[in-house]
Amino acid sequence: MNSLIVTLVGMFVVFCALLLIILCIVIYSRLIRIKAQKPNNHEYSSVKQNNNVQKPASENNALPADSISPELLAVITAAVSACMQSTNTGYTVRSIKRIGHTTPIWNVAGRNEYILSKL
Amino acid sequence: MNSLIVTLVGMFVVFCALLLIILCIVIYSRLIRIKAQKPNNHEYSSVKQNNNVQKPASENNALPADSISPELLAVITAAVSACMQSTNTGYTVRSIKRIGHTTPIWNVAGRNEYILSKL
Amino acid sequence: MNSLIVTLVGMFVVFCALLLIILCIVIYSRLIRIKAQKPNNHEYSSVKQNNNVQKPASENNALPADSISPELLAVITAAVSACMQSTNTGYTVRSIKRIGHTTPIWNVAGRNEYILSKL
Amino acid sequence: MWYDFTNAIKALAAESGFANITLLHLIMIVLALFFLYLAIAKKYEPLLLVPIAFGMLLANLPLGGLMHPELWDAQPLDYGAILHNGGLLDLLYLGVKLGIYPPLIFLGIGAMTDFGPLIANPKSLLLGAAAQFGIFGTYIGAMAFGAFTPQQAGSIAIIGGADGPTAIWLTSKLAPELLGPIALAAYSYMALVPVIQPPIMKALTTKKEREVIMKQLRPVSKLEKILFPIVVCVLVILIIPSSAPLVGMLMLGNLFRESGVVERLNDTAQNALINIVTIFLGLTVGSTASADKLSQPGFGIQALLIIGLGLVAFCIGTASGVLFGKLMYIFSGGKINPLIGSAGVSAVPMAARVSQKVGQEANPQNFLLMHAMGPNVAGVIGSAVAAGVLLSMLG
Amino acid sequence: MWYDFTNAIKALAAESGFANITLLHLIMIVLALFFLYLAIAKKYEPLLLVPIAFGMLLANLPLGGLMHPELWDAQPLDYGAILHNGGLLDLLYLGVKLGIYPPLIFLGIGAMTDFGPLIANPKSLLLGAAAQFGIFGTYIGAMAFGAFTPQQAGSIAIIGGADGPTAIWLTSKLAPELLGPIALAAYSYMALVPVIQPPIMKALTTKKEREVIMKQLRPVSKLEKILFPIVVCVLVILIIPSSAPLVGMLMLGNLFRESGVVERLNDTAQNALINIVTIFLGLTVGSTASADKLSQPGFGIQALLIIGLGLVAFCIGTASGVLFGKLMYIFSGGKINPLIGSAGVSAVPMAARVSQKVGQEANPQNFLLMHAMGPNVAGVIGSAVAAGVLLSMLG
Amino acid sequence: MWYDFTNAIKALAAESGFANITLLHLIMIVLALFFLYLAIAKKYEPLLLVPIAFGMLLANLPLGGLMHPELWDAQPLDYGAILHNGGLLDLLYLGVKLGIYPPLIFLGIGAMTDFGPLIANPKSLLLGAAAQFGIFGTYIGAMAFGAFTPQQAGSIAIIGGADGPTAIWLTSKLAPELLGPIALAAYSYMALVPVIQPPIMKALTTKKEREVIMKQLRPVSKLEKILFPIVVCVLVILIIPSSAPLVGMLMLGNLFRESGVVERLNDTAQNALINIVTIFLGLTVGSTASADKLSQPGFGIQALLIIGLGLVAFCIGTASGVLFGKLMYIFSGGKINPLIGSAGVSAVPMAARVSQKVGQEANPQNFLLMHAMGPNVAGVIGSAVAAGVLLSMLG
Ligand code: NA
Ligand code: NA
Ligand code: NA
Repeated sequence: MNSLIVTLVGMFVVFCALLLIILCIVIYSRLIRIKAQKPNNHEYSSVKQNNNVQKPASENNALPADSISPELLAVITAAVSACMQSTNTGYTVRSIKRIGHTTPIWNVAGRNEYILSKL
Repeated sequence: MNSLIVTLVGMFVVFCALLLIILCIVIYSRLIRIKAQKPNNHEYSSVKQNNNVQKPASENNALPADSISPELLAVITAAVSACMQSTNTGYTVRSIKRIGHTTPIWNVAGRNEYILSKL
Repeated sequence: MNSLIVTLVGMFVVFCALLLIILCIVIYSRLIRIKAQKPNNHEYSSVKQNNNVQKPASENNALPADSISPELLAVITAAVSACMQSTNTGYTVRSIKRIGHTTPIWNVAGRNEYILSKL
Repeated sequence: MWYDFTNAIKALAAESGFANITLLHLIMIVLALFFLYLAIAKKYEPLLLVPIAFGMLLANLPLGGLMHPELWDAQPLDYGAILHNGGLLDLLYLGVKLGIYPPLIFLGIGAMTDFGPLIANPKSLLLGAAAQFGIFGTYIGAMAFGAFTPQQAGSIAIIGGADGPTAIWLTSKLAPELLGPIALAAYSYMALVPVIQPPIMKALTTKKEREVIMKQLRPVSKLEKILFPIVVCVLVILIIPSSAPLVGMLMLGNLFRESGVVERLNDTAQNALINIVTIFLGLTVGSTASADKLSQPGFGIQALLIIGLGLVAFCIGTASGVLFGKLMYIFSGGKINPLIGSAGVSAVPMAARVSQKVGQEANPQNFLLMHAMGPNVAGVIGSAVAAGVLLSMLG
Repeated sequence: MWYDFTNAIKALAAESGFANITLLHLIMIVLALFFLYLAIAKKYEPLLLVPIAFGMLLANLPLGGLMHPELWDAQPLDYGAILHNGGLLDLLYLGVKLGIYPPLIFLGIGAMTDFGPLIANPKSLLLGAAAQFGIFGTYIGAMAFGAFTPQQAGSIAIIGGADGPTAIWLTSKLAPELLGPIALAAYSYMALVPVIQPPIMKALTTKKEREVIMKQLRPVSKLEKILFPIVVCVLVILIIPSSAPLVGMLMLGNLFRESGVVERLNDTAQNALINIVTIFLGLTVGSTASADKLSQPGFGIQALLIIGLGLVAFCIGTASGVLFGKLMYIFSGGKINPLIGSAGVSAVPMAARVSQKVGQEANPQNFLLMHAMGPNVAGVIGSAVAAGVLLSMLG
Repeated sequence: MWYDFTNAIKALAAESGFANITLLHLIMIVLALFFLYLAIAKKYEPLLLVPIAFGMLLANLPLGGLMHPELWDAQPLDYGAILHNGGLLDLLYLGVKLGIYPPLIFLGIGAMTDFGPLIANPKSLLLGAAAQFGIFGTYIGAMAFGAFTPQQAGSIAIIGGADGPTAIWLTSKLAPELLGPIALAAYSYMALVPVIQPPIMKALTTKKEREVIMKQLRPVSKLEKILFPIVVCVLVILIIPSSAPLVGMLMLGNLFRESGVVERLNDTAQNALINIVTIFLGLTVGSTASADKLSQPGFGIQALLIIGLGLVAFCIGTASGVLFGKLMYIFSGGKINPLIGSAGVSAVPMAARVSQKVGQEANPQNFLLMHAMGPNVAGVIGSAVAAGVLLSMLG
């Protein structure tokens, strides 16, 4: 096959493929955002709200039941500042969120059992 | 083979196998516990004693030579409470035990050497 | 082959091989140290200086811009003393050095981006 | 030149997935997306269902060439052809076909499992045995339909063991053509344990029985825990040698855990190794569920029957566990709460939590979790034995 | 006995490397040491270049028997002979030859990649497409020399994709005889992105264009991030089925990351698994660059041409990205900074950082990193698609 | 129906292990349990001995079908048959037979080893060479019995290298039929180093010699540490090409460690990868010690001889290391403590600790650990070279 043809076809296909992806992203993003604005949709809007409105943790003066203790905060801050290779003059930890458990579920179960067995 | 036969044989074998396991567990558990009560047996009784009599660490006011420093305790407590996904209102760390070294032996050796080389 | 011959040849080859290694190490080590003493060579001499002159961290009273905060030091000390299976009576942390980033570069990039997106 | 260009585009278009997709492909893709939804949004056993559903998706995008089902239909298998013509998933599927992945997953599970509650209360093992009636009872049902060979019926019945790797291992030996639907059914129902079990448990027990508070378990010494995997491994393999790959690896993993001298191996067995194998196993098992299968006469009906029979198996298993629990309640003079019987189906630790939850509903002072963990881990051993028996009799 | 001793020593000496080393071996060893120097002292993509250069070193120490190139020249491959006579690196090379390693590396890359900036600004994908002109433009150039088959030309051109695993994957399928030099060139130039790109970027843009400050990207919801890998996987594989191994695994890795329900698998995919595969891939790819190759007539010239054409490919890719960025600058009414176009060549995240740096030179207030990450990750998808197209047309 | 039931039970019973177990099986099972006891209760090299002993246990439970020794006796090996009929451990054993596992373990060991003390005091290498006389001296002894082929004698002698993976690698090439007992002896004696060495060390040295305090080692620069693996790799492989798999991987691992630019690979090489390989290697090496072996005429005697000769090899190695240390003590004018010579047998870091301990007994101010680490890691290189020489001369 002529090498010019390969080039033209190649670029054509690459552009087509990525244009199609753009189209899909634009459509589904719009749908999700429309859905998220309707008040009767809860499941995913909450997720999005969470991403948009995110307040700095420091504003929460009253610690809720499941929140993070100041001691833990100090440890995390130290660890983060170590990772960032600088002292903590540049930035402070403004928001800490628990993420889902990443430990294998059986380990957690085992750990809980162990604690329960010691109570 | 008749499917009913398969079922009967299957359940029969499963029950036999697990009954045999029960028998063995009961026997060896009893042997171990009898042995552990004799005072002249030291090797394993200490293990068992350790499991049964386990005093809360907080009772030890005088820290023995190889014990855990309060700072370390604070870090561990924070880490545990993070793992348990709740503040430390629910429970406190009542017993901390060192477990055996889990690091590869050569790493430990290397680490020690490094420290020695700095003395 | 006569088993005595195997033994003689074997020991001869092992000694030859390791002697050759000794020779090479001695030569290149000498070259490196000569090079390192010439003032016009910077690239590796700095590495070596770093290894030779290494002052205890505790002597640095004024923390430089990229240094380690005392809180972090406390956490590291606790962790080290836990690893060494003894209280920190035996030795103190005399020198802490940041080592190069070990995290995958994309993760670091992602982390930085995340922080930037929150500024 | 314009002519050449359009020709080249046409050739590519003719080879594209859009030109070759069929209705069956679309159905399978939608099914794969549905399972992805269950795994991600509903958190149905996501560790296995995400890779399985994604493998199913990849296998049903036409001409991707990742999986070639025709290579695996040859009798005997032509490993040379697989190496020469196989796609990525064909090659990874070798680990399923050669029976390597499920035992390695059992190694990791063994390293994660604490058999302490079982050792403290060995009678739990009887509940783990009773619940396996879900397997053998369903075998009768599956054979009654006349739509399955005994090998296929055995593979379907093992869904009732509520143990994914066991189901995959046995099916890959007895009826590999059903691997996709059986794995999907097994993991889906395992995720549905909190929905399926409580009504059965409540229907079969009285409130008085559910309120029984069991006395605390005795502490188990380290030596007992170390001996357990060795004793079980020797006994079970002597009784049912064909269960050796599963039981042997499960107990090796547990010995890594309890011996306390190989922490490095214990850590790798329950992390890097099991995770790598889980990715490969899930992807390739999912990719066996391709549209070509659905186009085979009768396969659709078989798949529907598998879904139905899998549910039946779970229900029978739960019921027989609870009923045996009632028996033990009677014989123990009311000291054993029959609710812990349902945990005998495996599905660790979900089934034990269901026992705990139903027990606490009846009596808020009730704390059955630890007592239910005994039958729960016994169920893992029980279904591995059952799989060995089925392989011996039908294989 | 002295006679026997000297004879035995002589026999060993005759089999030693010193007695069998040739000038070509020495040249290759020096080259390997040079690449080790680049990798360690200059930090040129060390994760791949250290194993590649060490593999090259090992393959050129005579009679080591780690790699037997003659085993891999057979048509068709004789897997039995490889198992019987292969050395360590021959056996590990099976993972390259069978196309297993690059997709697994893509699995890890997917798990490490945040497509958020791309979803927030989907137009970036156009820049990721435009930069692939580096690949196809170079294909014309490589063919023009007359020294390469179309398959070899395609493999050389893919260097312009600035994506190591894609280059290795395509080359192992189209022109495995060039795997060594192409991999070395690809990773070397990827490391040189901060040197190669800025002059081209500055030459093609005005200061006014470089000063453009782009408005902040919108936040992207979790659901959008979860849907992205699924949508891209389905679309791209439907369009170019031959890209399935790369795109499928890339998107599975990203789904592990974004779904949030399989953190274990995500962790293993981006750590243990990708690292193990990287070691094996690097070592074996490096070991294909052995002295036997260099002794084949014309191979030396081919290798030099690959070095030259690889550079050309990078330059064309950068230029076409920037020029397409200028087009978008005009059409958007000056809202898009054309500097982000150069990031479309992939080389994540280096190319995006170059955009950031050049942008900040022109305007210290300018912060392009996040905007450049969009085209940057789009470039990964773009070059995977381009590799699929080349495989379809030339394979 | 009762008739069918009893018949089925009888058939299963006839296929059970209880019906097929022999006295030899029982002996081997008891031996396996004994090694498990040593590994767990006595902490004898548990990382390898736990998997080895468990593999031995699994291989001796009759009809488990995990390992089929008859598949591995074929000359040449029939890989097709292994894939079609092999059990789990047969398939994992491929990694031993193909020589993949030991080099990967050496990769991890290289990543864990600090050659600094050796670079600071290169003369240590002579001690690492002298201690290899344990290998070659034992070779004469093994041949003298007339019970072994030269290949078997070489495999037994390598036990004196006090290096498990090297012993397994060489034995799998020269005399795979002895793999089980040799691996068990090697790891058992490695664990017994603190018992075997001190009496020999004290017998061969005067108190004055043991009291020698050596001067502190000079600091070693990063560049010297980076160059070391490259130089050793090139030199050793040029001298003894057959040592390439072991020495090449050992030095690659060390380069990962010292280069400082591939921390990810370094971490995986010394954790996930070496642990996975250790599990597979141990299990399968152990499973070669099956009852079928013991029933072969003469195997029992061979096994007993291996135990005896292995001990002899360790003693000779220790003694020759100490004696060479005495030589260096004299030539250095009393600056070198001969106790560090015994560390030349490898068994890192145990042998170095024994030197330290015996030295401190003689003089509480004495601190030999760092000085003994030099000969200790030199012993690893020395025994890899010795294995290469044996393979070249006997293979
Ligand atoms: Na079960
Ligand atoms: Na690209
Ligand atoms: Na040695």
